[in-house]
Amino acid sequence: MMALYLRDLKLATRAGGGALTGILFFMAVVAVVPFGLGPDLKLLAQVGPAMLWIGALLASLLGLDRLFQAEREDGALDVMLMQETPLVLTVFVKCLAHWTASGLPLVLVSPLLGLFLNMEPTAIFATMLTLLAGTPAITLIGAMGAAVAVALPRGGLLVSILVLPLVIPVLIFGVSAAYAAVEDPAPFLPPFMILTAITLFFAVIGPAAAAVALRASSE
Amino acid sequence: MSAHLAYVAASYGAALVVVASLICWVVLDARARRRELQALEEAGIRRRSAGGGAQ
Amino acid sequence: MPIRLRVDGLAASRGEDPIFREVCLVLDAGGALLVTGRNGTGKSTFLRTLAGLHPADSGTILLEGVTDPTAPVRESLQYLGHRNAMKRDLTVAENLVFWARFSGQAGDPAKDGDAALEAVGLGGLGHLPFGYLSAGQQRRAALARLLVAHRPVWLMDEPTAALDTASERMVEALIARHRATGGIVIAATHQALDVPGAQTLTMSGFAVPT
Amino acid sequence: MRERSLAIRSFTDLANPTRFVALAGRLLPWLASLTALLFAVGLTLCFTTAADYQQGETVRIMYIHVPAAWLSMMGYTVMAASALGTLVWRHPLADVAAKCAAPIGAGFTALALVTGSLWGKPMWGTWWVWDARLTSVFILFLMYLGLIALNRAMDDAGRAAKVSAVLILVGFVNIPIIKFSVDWWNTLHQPASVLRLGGSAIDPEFLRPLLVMALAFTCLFFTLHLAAMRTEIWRRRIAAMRRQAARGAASA
Repeated sequence: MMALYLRDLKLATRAGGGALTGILFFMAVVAVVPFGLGPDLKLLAQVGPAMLWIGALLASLLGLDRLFQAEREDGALDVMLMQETPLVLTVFVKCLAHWTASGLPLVLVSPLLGLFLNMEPTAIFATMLTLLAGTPAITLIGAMGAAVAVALPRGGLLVSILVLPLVIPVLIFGVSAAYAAVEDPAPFLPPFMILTAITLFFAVIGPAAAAVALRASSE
Repeated sequence: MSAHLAYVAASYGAALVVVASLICWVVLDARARRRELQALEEAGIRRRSAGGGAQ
Repeated sequence: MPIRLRVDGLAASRGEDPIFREVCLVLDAGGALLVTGRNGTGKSTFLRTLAGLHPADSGTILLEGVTDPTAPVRESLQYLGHRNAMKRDLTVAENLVFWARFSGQAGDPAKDGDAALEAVGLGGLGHLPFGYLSAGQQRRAALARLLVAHRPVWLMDEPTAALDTASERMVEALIARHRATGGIVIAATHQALDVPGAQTLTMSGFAVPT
Repeated sequence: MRERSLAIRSFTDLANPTRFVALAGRLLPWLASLTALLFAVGLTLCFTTAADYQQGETVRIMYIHVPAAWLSMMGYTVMAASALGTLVWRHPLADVAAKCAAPIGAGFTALALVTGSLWGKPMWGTWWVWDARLTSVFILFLMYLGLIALNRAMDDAGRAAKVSAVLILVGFVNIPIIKFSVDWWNTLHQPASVLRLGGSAIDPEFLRPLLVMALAFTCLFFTLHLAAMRTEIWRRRIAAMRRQAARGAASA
C-alpha cells in the first residue's frame, strides 16, 4: 500500500502532475476576491475565512476527476480491481495520496492568503486548522463522485457538480468554526468537532461507496 | 526601534532564504543533470548530432 | 497440488445482447487456451468475464488447488488487457517495482524487474520513462509485469499487438515457460500463435442483429 | 539580457547549444565572482549608511526590496524578449531562456512581495494593502507561477515553448492594461495615501547602496539564468539521448 501512496505522490509532483495547479488556482481565486469587493480592508477581513474556504473547496475539486480516470485510461484500474488488497483500501490510499499532494499544500498556503485578506492572526490560525480538518473530507467525498463519473468521457465538470452539494456541510461547519474562533460569543469547539466527525465519517463511507461504484463501472 | 530592527532582520533573512534556495535549485539541478549525462555516456549512448559528439 | 481451472456454463452479455452462452472448459496445470474469432465476437469480453471485470449472467469459474479456496478466483489471475497499465511519467523500472509491490510479491522487486526486462528484450531500458518507449516496447514492458507479479493464471488479450515477429516468438517462449512451471495461459488473439497442445475456443458471436 | 540575446542572435555561432554550453562554462565563474564581490560591497554599504530620520532602520529594507522589484519586472522583460525570439526568429536558445527565467523571476517577485510586506507592517501598520502597485506585482507573481505550471504540464519542450511564448507575450502586452485598470479600480475606493519614494527625492546617501545592490542582484539574476539555461540544455540532451536509447534498443 505504501507503494501505491508513493507512486501517486510521485505522479502528482512529477512533470504534468496537478499538485502545483491546485495551489495556483487557490491563490488566483482568493486574489480575485478583492477586485470584486473592492480594497476595503475591514470588509476583506470579515469575509476572509469564508473566501479561503470557498477557494480551497474549489481548488481541491479541481484535480479530483483524474483520480480514477487516469488509472482507467491506461488500464491500471482493471489490474487494481483484481488484487487481493481490498479495493476500499486502495481507494482510501489513493485519496490519502491525492490529499497529501493537493490538499495539504492548500492548507499550508492559506495563512499567506489570510495575510493578503488582512485577517487577524487568530482568524488565520483558526481557518488553517479548520481547513486541515475539513479538506480531507472534500477529497473523500470527491472520490465518490470521481468513481461514479469514471467511465464518462467528459466527467470532469460533472464530478464538481455531483460533489458540490455533498460538501456543503463541510463548508458550513468549517466556516462557522473559523468564525467562532474570532467572534466571541460563539464557541469554537462544537462546530470544529462536527467538522472532524464529518471527515472521519466520510473516511469510512467515501472509499466504500467509491469502491462499489468502481466495480459497477468496470462493465 | 528594536521592533523595526526585527523587520529589517526578517527582510534580510527572507532575501537570504530566497537567494539561497534559487542557488541551491540551480546548482543541484545542474549536478543531477550532469550525473545523468555521464551515466548515459558511460552506457555508451552517443549523441546523434555528429561533430558535437566529442563535447 | 497442481491447479486446475474449471469453467462451467459461463454466459455473459453486453447490455441486452448475449455475447456467449454455455462455455464449459477445464484447464489443467500447464494447459493453454487460445481464444480466436473475428473482431467483435466477444474475445475480450470473455477474458474480462473470467477476470471478474465483466459480470457473468450465469455459470461458475473455479480454480482448484490454490492455497485459499475461498478467495475470489480473480486474485489468482493476471490480466493483460488492451491497455498496458503503465504510467507514462514513471520509468519502466518504477512501474514494474510498483506492480510487484502492489501485488504483494515477495523478494527484491528491483532485481526481479531487471530480470523481467531482460526476459522481454528490454534489458538496460529500465531507467527510461515509459512514455519514451515505442508501442511495441511498451507492450513488451507490459508483458514484463506478468513476470514480476506472479499469478498462476495468465489472461492475455492480444498479447502480440504492436509486436514484430521476433517479439512474437518471445511471447511464445514466455507462455511456454509459464506453462512449464505449472501455470495456465488463456490468450485471445487473431494472430497465429504457436502454442503447442493448446485448446482452442472459437468465438462465433451470438449477437447477430435482426 | 536584451543585449546578450541580441549578441547571440547576431553571432550565429552562439545559436549552437554546444558552443553555448562551453561559453557558459567559461563565463559562469567570472559572473559568480563578480556577483559575490558586488554583494560584499553592497551589503557593507547597506549597513554602514545612516538610518533615515523618518523611517529609521527600516530604510535598509529598501536596499533589498527595490532591487527585487526591479528584477521581477526585468525577469518578465527577459522572458518576453525570449518569447519574441522563439516566435519570430525561432532562435533555438530563446525558449530555453524563457523557460529558465520564469522560476528565477518568480523567486525575485516573491522576495519583493515578502520584503514589501515586512516594510509595510511597521510603516503602514498592515502586512498588505490592495494598493495598485502591490496588486500588480502580485498579479505578476501569479503569472510567473502559471507559466511555470504550464511548462511543467507539457512534456514536449518544443510545443510547450511556443504555447508559453504566446502566453508570455499576451501577458507582456497585458501588464500595462492590468496596471492601468488596477490604478483606476483602486482610486475609486481609496485615494492613494501610501508613501512612495519619489525618484528625485532620494538622498545620495541612500542611493549609493541601492544602486550597488541593484547591480549585485542583476548580476545574480544573470548568473543564475545562465547556469539554469546550461542545465536546461543538458536536460534536453538527456531526453534526446534517452529517446535514442529506446530507438537503439528497438533496432538491436
